[in-house]
Amino acid sequence: MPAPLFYLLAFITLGFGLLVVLARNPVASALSLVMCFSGLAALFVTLDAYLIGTIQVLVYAGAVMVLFLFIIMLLDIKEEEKKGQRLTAVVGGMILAAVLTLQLTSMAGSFPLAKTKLDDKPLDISAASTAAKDKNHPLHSMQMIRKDLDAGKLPDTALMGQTLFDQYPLHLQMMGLLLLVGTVGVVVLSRRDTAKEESKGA
Amino acid sequence: MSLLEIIILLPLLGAALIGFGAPARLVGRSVALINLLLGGAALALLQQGKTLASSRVVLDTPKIAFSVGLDGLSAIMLLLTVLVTLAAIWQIIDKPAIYYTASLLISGGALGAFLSTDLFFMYGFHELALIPTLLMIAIHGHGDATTRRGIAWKITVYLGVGSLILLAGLAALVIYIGQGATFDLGYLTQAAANVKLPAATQGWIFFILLIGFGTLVSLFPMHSWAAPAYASAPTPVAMLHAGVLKKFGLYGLIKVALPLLPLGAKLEWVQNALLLMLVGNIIVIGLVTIHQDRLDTLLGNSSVMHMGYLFLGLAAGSQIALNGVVLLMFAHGISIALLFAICGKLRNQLGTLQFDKLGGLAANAPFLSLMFAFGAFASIGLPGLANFAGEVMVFVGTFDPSVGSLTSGLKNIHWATIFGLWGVVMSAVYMLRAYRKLFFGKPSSGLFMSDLVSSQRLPFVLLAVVLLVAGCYPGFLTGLIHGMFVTAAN
Amino acid sequence: MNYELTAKVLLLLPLFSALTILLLHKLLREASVYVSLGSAIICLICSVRLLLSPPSGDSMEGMLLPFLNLPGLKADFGYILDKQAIGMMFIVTFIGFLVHLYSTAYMKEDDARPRFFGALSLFMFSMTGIVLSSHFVMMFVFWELVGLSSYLLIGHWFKKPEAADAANKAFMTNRIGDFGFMIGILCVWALSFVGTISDKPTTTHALAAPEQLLATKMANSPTAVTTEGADYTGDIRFSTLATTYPKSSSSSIPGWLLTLAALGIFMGAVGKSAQVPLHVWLPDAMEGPTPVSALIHAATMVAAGVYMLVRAQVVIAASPLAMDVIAWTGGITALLAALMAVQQNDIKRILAYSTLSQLGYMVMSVGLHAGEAGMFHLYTHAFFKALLFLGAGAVIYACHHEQDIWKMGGLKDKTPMTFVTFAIGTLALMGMPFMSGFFSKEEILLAAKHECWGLLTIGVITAFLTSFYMTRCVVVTFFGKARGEGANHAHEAPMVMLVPLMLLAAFSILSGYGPVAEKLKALKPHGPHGDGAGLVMGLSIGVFVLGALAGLKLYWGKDKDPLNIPLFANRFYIDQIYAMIVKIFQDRLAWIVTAMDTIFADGLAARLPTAVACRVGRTARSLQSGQLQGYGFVFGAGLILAIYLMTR
Amino acid sequence: MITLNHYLVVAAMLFAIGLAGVVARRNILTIYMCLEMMLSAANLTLVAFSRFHLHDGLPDYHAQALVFFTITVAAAEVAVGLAIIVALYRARQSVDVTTVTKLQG
Repeated sequence: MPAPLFYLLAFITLGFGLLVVLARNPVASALSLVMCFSGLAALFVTLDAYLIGTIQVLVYAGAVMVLFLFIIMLLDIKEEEKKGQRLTAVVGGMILAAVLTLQLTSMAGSFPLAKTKLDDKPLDISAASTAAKDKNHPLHSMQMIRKDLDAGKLPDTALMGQTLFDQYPLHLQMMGLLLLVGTVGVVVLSRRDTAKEESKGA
Repeated sequence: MSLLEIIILLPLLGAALIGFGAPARLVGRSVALINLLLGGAALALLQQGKTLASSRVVLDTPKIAFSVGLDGLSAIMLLLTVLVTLAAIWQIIDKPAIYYTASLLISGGALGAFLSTDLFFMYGFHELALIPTLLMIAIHGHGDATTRRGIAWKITVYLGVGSLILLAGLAALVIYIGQGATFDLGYLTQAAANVKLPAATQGWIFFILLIGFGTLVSLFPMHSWAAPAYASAPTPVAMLHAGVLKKFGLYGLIKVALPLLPLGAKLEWVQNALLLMLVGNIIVIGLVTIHQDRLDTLLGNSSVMHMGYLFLGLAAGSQIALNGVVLLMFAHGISIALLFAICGKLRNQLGTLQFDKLGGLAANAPFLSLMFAFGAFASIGLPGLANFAGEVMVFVGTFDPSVGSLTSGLKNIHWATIFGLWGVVMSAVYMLRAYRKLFFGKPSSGLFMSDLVSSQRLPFVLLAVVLLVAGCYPGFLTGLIHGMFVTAAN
Repeated sequence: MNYELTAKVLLLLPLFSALTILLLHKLLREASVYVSLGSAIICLICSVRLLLSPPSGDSMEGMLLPFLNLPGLKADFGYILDKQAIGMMFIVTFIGFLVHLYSTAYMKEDDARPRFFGALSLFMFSMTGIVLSSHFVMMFVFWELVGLSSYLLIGHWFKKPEAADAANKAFMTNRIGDFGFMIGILCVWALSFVGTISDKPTTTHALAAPEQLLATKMANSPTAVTTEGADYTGDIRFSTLATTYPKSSSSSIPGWLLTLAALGIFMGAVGKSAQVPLHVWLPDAMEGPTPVSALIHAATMVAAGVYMLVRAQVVIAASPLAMDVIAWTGGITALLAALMAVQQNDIKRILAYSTLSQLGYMVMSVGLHAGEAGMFHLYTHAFFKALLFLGAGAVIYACHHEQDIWKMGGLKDKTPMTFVTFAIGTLALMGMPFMSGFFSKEEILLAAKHECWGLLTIGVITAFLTSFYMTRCVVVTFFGKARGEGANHAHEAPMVMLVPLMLLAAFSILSGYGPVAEKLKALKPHGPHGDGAGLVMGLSIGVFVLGALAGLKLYWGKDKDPLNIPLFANRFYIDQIYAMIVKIFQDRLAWIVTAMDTIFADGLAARLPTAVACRVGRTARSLQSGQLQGYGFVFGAGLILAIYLMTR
Repeated sequence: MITLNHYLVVAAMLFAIGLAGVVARRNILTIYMCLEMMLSAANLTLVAFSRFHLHDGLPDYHAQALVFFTITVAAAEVAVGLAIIVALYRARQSVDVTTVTKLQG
């Protein structure tokens, strides 16, 4: 992958990320976040994580952000009142960000793997297809995946599905349950307390 | 399900039943009565040499099991508990169902604590019994709401902290002696002989246990919860806590600390600290008790003071003294329960317990007067009533040659005994003064005390008769305990 | 004759009677009196039979009831029947029976008769228990029980504040004595181990099997086993004391220990026999009904101290220092009490102080190695002092419950029988030649002369004072003219009350002579043979005459007391001093200690941590600003800190 | 050339920006968005590591499964969180966190 592409994407991600924080108007923040997440999704793709990138766009940049915008519209939130930012909060936030960045950056190169270049470590699909020939390999019985692998293609979605359904079926179920609970919770939370209002009206 | 498990669970079941709306009085009384019979049966079986032990494993590592067992010591505590429970429940009249529930819960918890042979359950059951005690003081205690809540908080914090210290000590036992593998007391006792902890370590653990258990028994500097709590507690709670539950601390020291840490108990600094504290109990609290001008606080303080004798026997550690301690625990439990019961009746009818407002009650209430005499004279160690034999054995035990030879001069413990003997004089001072002020002299105008009707007399007569029987023939009880101390050695 | 059964009947019958009255008094009502009386009669018969056919040999021991029997503490109740016990038993049951009989009339108008007779039975039970006691613990048990019955009987009229206070005072003072008694018993018990193998401080834990300990002891101990199979460790029986108790000569026992044991035991006697400084309760105890005073506070219970000292003679004799203390305590009590008696106006109080004084004699004689003389005086004193008290009771009864002798007078014509018996008792007490008191007192004085001149002087002065105040009492009460309303309308007591008086009068004379004295004498008496007997006899006759003459001279025909010595009348202010001490120690000290307790145990230990916890909590609370951003900042800072710590 | 380090630094900076936003901003919606950003930054490190930690020549899909779960949970969380914000707004007529100090001790 060409380096400039990475820098461009990183710039988009971080720049719009910064805009989220800086923008006065929540709508601007939200739209910047969409851009930020899009950049992030592209970065995922540069890492050969196509499915995750797609989900990032669909779920985050799509659904979640729509939800945000919807709420902003619903509540009709204008710009923050001009009460002015509290200086301590702003300074505190900046200091935190600076220190954390420095700290994390300074230790980022401290282990060998960190210095590995992306191009030095390409995906090796043929190795995977050879390994899958072993009877005990988890992919051995996955005909579709093996076909793709033998063809030298990366069946990203299929591999992801295989991992999720093969290794984490219970977790997946629980996730479903969690979403259900979340849905119910949202309904309960956003329901107006009709009984109270009725009594108020009466 | 073994007999002992039934004995423990029956009161808890009864409490639950009452909670679900069963007729409180009927359930309470019948449970107490059945438990008395079951307790008697257990004692009879023990006398015939049957072993009454059962165990249900709850957790494998570390091994925690709901194991119960009966030896001489716990048999006496069992007897004490069922007797006081019956009296405490029987004397409740015209009170809400929660009184019965709480009494049964305390009783069940105490029984569990005394019968468990697993440290985990022993500790747990005691805490179970404490909770209703604290709640009852907070909700139905005497005095205005702020005072009684303050008192409830005080006792909660005191006993909570005491229990925590105790927990630390017990954990140390499990870790050092049981290698963290088991909470089973029988196993720990055997292991203690093999592990051979150094005396210094034993001393520390013993001291922690002493402070922890001691707080529960109101050992001297940790005593200030007891008197106000008993003065404020509803009658059955005061009876059960002062009479039964409080003894758990000593029971634990005798059953757990002494056999597991024999060297630690004999260390000089531990001994001296203990002696100092118990002399504080006897002399300082004795004087404090003399200063009281109300019956309820007087009884509360006297109950604190008498703990000094029990600790004296513990400090001596000789066989006679330990027998005496157990006997005295039983006797004190019965006598203080009787006194608190009378105190409750007086407060109910007269509304005040101030000495200077009362007098001459014996004229109209001869029965109560007689019963109070039983309790008061028992607690000042009159021969023929149960406390005497215990006290004498404790005192004699401290002069045992195994404690130290007299020929080289009086040891600290002998001085403590002499203070203790003086304490007997002091307890006569306040008890007789209380009796004189309440029952003798000219009847006070305006306050009329009618005697109890026959149907309400049973709990009082029961306790008094037990005092008398145990006082005239303590050999029965010492026979039970004595057997236990021998088997514990083997 | 079955001695064991006799002993059991003597001990348990009164208890049975007491319990019957306690449980069934509602049912029995009047009959309660007869239950108690019946048991007293049976006990009297038993003890007379014992007296007439004593067990062969010097003494006999046996088991009565199980009480406590632990390895090292053998305290089952046993009985001991020797001359001392049998003689004392006769006194107790005889006077006890007479008092029962007398009370049936004296207490006729009291509503609480069942309670009175129940307590009387309880007392009889406790007293026979003391007499039969075979060891120290049993002695202590009944020692306390007589204290209880005395408490109940003094406080019989509990609505009277004085009676209630007197009851408390008696019990309390006895408790102080028992404090020492218990220390003494503990020392004696511990001494029974000295020299045996178990005396060595062992590391064996208490839970070790006692059988093993015992076995080693039996095998290795040279001194513990004197008889085949017998083990004296932990044995506190009186009968084995003589052989096992260390003599003062034995070098392995420090002298202070023997002294402590002896003085401890003696302290018990000081309380019960009302010796100085614990004498204050006895005069107050006169608040009880008069028959009680006769039985308990003159004849039997107060003499139990002397009885016990004689029983434990081995223990106290082991310490010469203790013997001196005992002798002097007795002597001082005798003198002080006699001085106090001189200025009393209450007839019962005069007798009470006289009792104190006579008890002082007895204790003194025990301290002078003449316990048998003390016992002899105990017997004779029991008869004539019981007689005097019952006589005083008859007088009080006659004068409609008037007790002040200055409001009596001229009673000899109105109550002739009472007068005659009272006079006999008085003469016996004064030590008139050929009365019982003369012989017993002389024996004591003789012992004093052998041992110590100081005590002889005290004894003689006391005898003079006795003679003086008793003359005063009789003259003021029975002669002259009636000075009070009660005395004007005096009438003779009924026959039931007079019969005991006559019987006691007979014994007051006879008990000094021949077969009666022989039967009663505890041990082999000295007899007035030794050198100086003549001198002592002369002295005692002399002071008797002198005292009587002085009394007659001063008081004949007087209407009020010509003497006024406030120091004596106020009993040397001892009661006031005690009241002050009690106030200081019991009230002030208790107040201070309570304050300290509140400050330290409640304040420092409970409230201070509470305050600290509250303060810390309040401080920590301000961190909880509720500001989301603040929390976020703390979270971030924490994160940075965590990373820093992990990568350090 | 691009190394793993590059990705990590980008993730760290994104995270830091998010944190700064959480601390500095008062609008609760913006804060919420910043939180999402921080979560995504974490996701980026996971994906990066997964790519550099080859397994038989393939990326480590376990890490990606974790990212998948994170995103799912985050979606649910956003839904619930926004509902709470709506409820809060109804009660207070404001989305300013400085006015919400119910937790003050």
